[in-house]
Amino acid sequence: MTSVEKRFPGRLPIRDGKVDMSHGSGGRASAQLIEELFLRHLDNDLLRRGDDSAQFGVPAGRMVMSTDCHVISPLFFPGGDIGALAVHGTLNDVAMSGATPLYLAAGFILEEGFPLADLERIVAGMAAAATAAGVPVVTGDTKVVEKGKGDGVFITTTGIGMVPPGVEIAGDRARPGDAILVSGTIGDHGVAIMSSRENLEFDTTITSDSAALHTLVAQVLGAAPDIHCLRDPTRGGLATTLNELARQSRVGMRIRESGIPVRGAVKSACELLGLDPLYVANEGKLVCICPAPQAAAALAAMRAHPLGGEAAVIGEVVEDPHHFVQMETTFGGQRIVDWLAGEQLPRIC
Amino acid sequence: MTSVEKRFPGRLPIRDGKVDMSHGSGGRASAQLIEELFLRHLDNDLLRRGDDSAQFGVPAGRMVMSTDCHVISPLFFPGGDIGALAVHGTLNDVAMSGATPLYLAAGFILEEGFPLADLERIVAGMAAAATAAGVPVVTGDTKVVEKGKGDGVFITTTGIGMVPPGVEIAGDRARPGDAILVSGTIGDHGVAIMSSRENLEFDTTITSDSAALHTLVAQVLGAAPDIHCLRDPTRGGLATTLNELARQSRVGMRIRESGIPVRGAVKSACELLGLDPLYVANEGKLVCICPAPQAAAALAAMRAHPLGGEAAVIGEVVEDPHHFVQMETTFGGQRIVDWLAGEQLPRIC
Amino acid sequence: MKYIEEFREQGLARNIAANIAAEVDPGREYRLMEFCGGHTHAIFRYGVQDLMPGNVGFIHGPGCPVCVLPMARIDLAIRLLREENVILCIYADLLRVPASGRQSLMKVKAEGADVRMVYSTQDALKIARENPGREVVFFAIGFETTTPPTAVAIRQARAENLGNFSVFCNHVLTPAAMTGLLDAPRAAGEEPVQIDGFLGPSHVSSIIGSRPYEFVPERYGKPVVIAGFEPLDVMQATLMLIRQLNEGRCEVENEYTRVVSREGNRKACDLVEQVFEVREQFEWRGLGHIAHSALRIRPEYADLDAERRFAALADADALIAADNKACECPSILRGAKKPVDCKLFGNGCTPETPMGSCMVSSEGACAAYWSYGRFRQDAQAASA
Amino acid sequence: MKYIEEFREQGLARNIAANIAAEVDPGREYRLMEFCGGHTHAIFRYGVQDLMPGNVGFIHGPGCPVCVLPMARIDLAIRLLREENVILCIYADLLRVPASGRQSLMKVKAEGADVRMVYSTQDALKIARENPGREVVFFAIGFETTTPPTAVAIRQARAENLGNFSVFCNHVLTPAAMTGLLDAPRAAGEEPVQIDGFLGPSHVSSIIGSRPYEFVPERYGKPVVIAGFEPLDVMQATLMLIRQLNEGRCEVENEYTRVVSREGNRKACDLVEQVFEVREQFEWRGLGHIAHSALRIRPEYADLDAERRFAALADADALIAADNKACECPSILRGAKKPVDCKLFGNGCTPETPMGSCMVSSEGACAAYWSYGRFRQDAQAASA
Amino acid sequence: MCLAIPGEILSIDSDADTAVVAVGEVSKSVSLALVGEVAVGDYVLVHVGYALERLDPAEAEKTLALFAEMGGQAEAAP
Amino acid sequence: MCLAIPGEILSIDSDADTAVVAVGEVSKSVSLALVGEVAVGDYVLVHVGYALERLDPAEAEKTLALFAEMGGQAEAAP
Ligand code: SF4
Ligand code: SF4
Ligand SMILES: [Mg+2]
Ligand SMILES: [Mg+2]
Ligand SMILES: [Mg+2]
Ligand SMILES: [Mg+2]
Ligand SMILES: [Mg+2]
Ligand SMILES: [Mg+2]
Ligand SMILES: [Mg+2]
Ligand SMILES: [Mg+2]
Ligand SMILES: [Mg+2]
Ligand SMILES: [Mg+2]
Repeated sequence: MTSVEKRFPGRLPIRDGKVDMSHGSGGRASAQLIEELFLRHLDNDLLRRGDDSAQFGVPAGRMVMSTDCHVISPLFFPGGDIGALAVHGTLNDVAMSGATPLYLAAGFILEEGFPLADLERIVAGMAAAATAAGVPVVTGDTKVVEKGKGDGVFITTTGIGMVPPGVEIAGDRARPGDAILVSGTIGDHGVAIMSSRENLEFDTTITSDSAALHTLVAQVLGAAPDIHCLRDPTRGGLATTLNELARQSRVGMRIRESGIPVRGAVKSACELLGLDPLYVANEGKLVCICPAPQAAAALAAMRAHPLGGEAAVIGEVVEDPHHFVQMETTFGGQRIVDWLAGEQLPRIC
Repeated sequence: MTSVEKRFPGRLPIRDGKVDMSHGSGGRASAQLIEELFLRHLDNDLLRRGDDSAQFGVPAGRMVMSTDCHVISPLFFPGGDIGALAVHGTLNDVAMSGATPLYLAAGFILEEGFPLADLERIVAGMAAAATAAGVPVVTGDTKVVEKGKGDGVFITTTGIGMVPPGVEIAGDRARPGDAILVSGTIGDHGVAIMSSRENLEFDTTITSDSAALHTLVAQVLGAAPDIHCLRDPTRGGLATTLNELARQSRVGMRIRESGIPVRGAVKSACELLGLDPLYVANEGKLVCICPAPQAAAALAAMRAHPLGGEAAVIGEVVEDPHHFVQMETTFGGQRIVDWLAGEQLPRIC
Repeated sequence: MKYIEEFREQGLARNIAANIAAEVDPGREYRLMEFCGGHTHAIFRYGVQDLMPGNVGFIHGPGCPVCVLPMARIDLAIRLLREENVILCIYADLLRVPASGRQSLMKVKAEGADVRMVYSTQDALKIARENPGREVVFFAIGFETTTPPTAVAIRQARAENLGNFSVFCNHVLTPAAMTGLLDAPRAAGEEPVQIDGFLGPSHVSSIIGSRPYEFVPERYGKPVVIAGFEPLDVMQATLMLIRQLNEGRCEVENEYTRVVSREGNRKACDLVEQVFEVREQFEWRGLGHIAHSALRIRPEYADLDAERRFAALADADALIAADNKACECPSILRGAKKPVDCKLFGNGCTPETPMGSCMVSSEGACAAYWSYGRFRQDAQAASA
Repeated sequence: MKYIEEFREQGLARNIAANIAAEVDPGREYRLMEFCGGHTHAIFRYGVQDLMPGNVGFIHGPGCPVCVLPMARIDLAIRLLREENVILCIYADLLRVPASGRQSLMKVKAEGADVRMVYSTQDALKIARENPGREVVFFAIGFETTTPPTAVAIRQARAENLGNFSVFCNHVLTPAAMTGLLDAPRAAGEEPVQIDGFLGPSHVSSIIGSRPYEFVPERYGKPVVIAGFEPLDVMQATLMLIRQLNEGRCEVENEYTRVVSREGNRKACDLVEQVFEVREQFEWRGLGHIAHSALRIRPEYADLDAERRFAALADADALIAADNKACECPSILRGAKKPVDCKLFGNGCTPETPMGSCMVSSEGACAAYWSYGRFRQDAQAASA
Repeated sequence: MCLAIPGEILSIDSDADTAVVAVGEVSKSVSLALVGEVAVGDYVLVHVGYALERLDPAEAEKTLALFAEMGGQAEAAP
Repeated sequence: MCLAIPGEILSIDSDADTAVVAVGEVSKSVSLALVGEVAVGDYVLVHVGYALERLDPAEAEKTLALFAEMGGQAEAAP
């Protein structure tokens, strides 16, 4: 039966329009926003159905599920935007279990007054990241909060994936003697974000490392199937991730500062602001802990991947009832690499 | 090996403390918040592992996934809170495909300054709802935004579930001749929320209908396996849901106002505020569309369930190139029940 | 709900409909204007038209304060927000009313203007008390029904010495609008609208009584029946008008006797009288400038009058804003056209994207027609 | 990075360490106070202590402006936020400093106070320009290094006529602190702290030069070597102190000649002189009230002085806040105790939950000890 | 225009000049500033948080009786 | 205290009295209000957005040379 329904009275004013409360009301304005902005970019068979959930077939096996809220400022930064980041952040958490990511869900909380043009850039960024990763956004939700009760856009993504048989990766599996690897330079994302913050503005060529790591993980698992831990050192940086893993596995760690890859520009920016690259966020790097005999194979596999060219072995797991992460400094001394206290903020002293 | 590590220097000050930026930093303050507040209430084997994802076995079959952002005000209302609502809202979207929900993920966006005591009430509410529904929260994330960039708490939940073989439910399956049922009284949630909003305050015995509907769905599917559509009439109310389904299925609908169950107090509150119960939100009701011959069985199954005692057949699907939802009024006239324009707000005229 | 549900009872509706059907003269048309949006709403919401004989037609009048508010007044409120950084308290009905340049209070709010929705003038006072460092302006709209609560708030602010509160007054007077309406076609050089009689204001009359309409039969020769807003009230008043017309009577009758007296509410009228005075003239959307058709705040309360207080409103009277040319609201408000006669109806103009004020208020003729009546139009088109 | 990485080079460190090892007199102790938190940080961050012979020990001095700021000054800032509703601009270092009643600027910010973190005084001026309707106060802290940028901002505000900007001045003077430190034990009736010599301020001296420390060898008979903040600077200066002590010399030497002269930066000092004057006395955490140890804004700039501008700060000088009694910060800042001597260290007091200011700044002795040195304590405990 | 609704006075607070009014199964506090003497049990018309005017029950009965007058009864039968 | 870092002047804006200073691979605009004459290529110590003082390259060389003096060389060999 042909439809004579006129769906929407006019086109969504993406060029100069703003998000208003009606876009979150669940009524026709919501439907139009979804159809003319979200669906246009993220389009796929499952999302297009327009049901309140997505439906797909899964094989029997071990599934992983992960969720992350993205609340960054600024929303656009050198090397990415919150849309792409929301895809990478969650895909990586799924991948850190060794899983192949399958599908993503995305929830948007929009602040009244947010420019539709910016929203479109963000959704386009998300779509490009999802397409590049081969993992579609199959279901979503959009809410609008009053001006002053949000901050432009918050995006919560949830991902699911399947773990290949035989893979057993968890934060509590680090064992004394294991090797500790990172997949590349640390601190790039955090420095890129800070370089574009108002008041801090400095010039640098650093761009965020925001990237989806699941193909890197697959390649490493192919070469070194008995990996014990994988984790992406996001908020709180490498230092926090190592402390988390040490605590979960009830071990200590010893790393060598000289072995940790840090870009010159990241070092420079950290000197300027009084920060420590060990605590600066990454969005396209992983920490890998594996039995020492597999370290070389894992390292080679990482280096063979476009996202792992600067991978390095940075230390080893040790027994330690304090679960300390200790570091041999480039200077030859020893220090503790503790949890981050509070936020990393530019200091005067 | 015994651990001598002292995890946290003191206990989280839940009674009189407030959320601050360090709780979102990913450092030890974040870890303490998760351990002493979130984990204490939501505890289960998968969540306790503390990895960035949860891992579990799934059978082969059809899976559904759904996500919802919850941004309500007030956070506590007669009959519930945002924590319980975030569980019900997403479980219901999963259940509306006919699926048995399996697991939930929860992302919290907290505003700096939010009382930890309130957060605990909310997490307890979420835990109670998840336990009652038999669906655990297995993974999560917490971020903190600066004061004035959030609104207390936003919660995004994502749920997955498995669809039993043979069940085919989707928004585009309504066919002319199908019967339209609702599982109970409409408008309870929205009126309960409004009754506790500052400036509107009125007294009523109405409490939110917030509830998980998956057992009701299972019971109805047992009695009437060929259900075409299920949807929970949340934001925008029954009117919006019927319009959505009419549009998706490219049909029209005819309903009878006299057949729609509405509590007296909801009618009263709507008269007082100039609202229409058809557009007021529900959080524990569903619309069911099924072939007319199965309507009686579906209705009986609903009425036999504690959440469906006031279920009713309210109309039927018709051919209509305009996809109009038309209603025969209690007065004997005909009217269109259109999409909601903007928000439902108390009016003076 | 007592005094509500009895007045919506289907059996009684059929009875009144039968009475009307029995009494109408099949040889003539009955063109009745329901003055108020409340009537319009009841007619569409309950499908009253369906119960009427074919020769009884309703013409939707200008009795909706949102619909008749000229665009310039919204423009002024936006100016107040932008230039004076005030907290503007509004009834939610105003939020989506179109202003010049595709603006609305909703849009400027989305851009950061501090617009607060209130349910009552008491809420506006509360906001003023809670924000001593900010100027709080109440955007007062409404007919005689809604004016007394504004008067109470102004007197209360004075008594409390609430120095940061003021009122942007847009209260208008219904009897003057009836004059404007009956004179307008002549003034505009149009064909006079054929109106055989009026369903008179319901809640307005609870305040001012029925006496102020007596000039309508006297001067213009049109009968008036004050009618409640429940569907049975509308039907019974329709019957009463038909009877007047059939019997050749022409007077003000009162169907809504349970609330409306000839004298009205003296206490409320006195309060209004103390605080407000009649403006020389005021613009009504669709009806143009009508003499003595609106209220302003008396000089004794000048400090509470936003028009005197803020530079942004200094030339308030002079500001003219041009409505969308294709919008037929003016003719519709005069009863000269129907919503479907407007090219924009459903074609750019819908309740989500209103281009004229008649599409905003759920009591506006266009919105009522859109939300409740469209299928009739299509049915007609289909059968044509 | 030129002039940075060369001064952290491991080979050179081993060389200096060898020189020290070769030159120390094994028959004596060398108790050297590094005055600045910058030195403390370098010692812990790079593990300099590991490269020292057992009889060379560092005593951590009070040279961290966050650590020596008395709690009352944070209490005053909180009062300013709560009572005067100002925008308070701070360097992020201040955010977590404990105030009375378990408060901190971070906590009052979480409760809604408008605290903005700035990187530079220029950012504070910008905030004042962008918020003409609000009072914007810059919470100025720091030693002589950080004072000139505040002076620039005050002069700029005056030149721009920025009427809503003011400064809450907490700038302090390092030479006075050295006096206080050397006099304090006597004043407190304690055993005098055994200090054999000082690593003198680095960046402070870039402004004031090395001359202001000459009273230390002259009056107190302790050698001073001005030392840069890179680890090799600290080591070389340590060697220079050891040599003075071995040779019986007692003078001010300068290791940091690439930046520090005897005279300092005249232009910066003149600017400071124009805007500030010396206070009669000022409280230092740990050192008590020290005469002529801090700056206040000159009367010529009274309008830009938050202490004169806001009633909430009227009794600023009189306010005394009692530190947590168990906190050993005072003794640690005087070099009389080590962080591990404090019962609260790691036992309620950590960088996440600081109970004293020495745990807040990453240059504070307790924080440095916690973040970089704890394993040593445990190693010692294990071997004991 | 002028959404107003009849409600029954449940209680009166003379000091505040307000009353709690029941509209069906909900109740709300409204201002009495615009009406003269009212008593518990009276019905008043409520608009934007104010009682506008008393409702006269006897007149309401009369009006309902008018609706029921069966002038056109022949055609009204179902 | 007093986090300050040497950077090289890349360019000078005399009107604004600011300079763009490179610290390793990043650069930032800083105020020159506190220093006298400076030239492109000079190194200055940067603190809270201000150039505090010039750095003397010759003195830096001398200091590095001091570090390298091999008084205790016997024990320093690995
Ligand atoms: S449909 Fe819209 S544009 Fe046309 S008359 Fe009505 S309000 Fe005006
Ligand atoms: S450990 Fe904490 S309480 Fe103890 S001296 Fe240090 S800062 Fe004070
Ligand atoms: Mg995650
Ligand atoms: Mg993540
Ligand atoms: Mg992760
Ligand atoms: Mg949803
Ligand atoms: Mg904001
Ligand atoms: Mg959903
Ligand atoms: Mg939902
Ligand atoms: Mg749903
Ligand atoms: Mg996470
Ligand atoms: Mg808020």
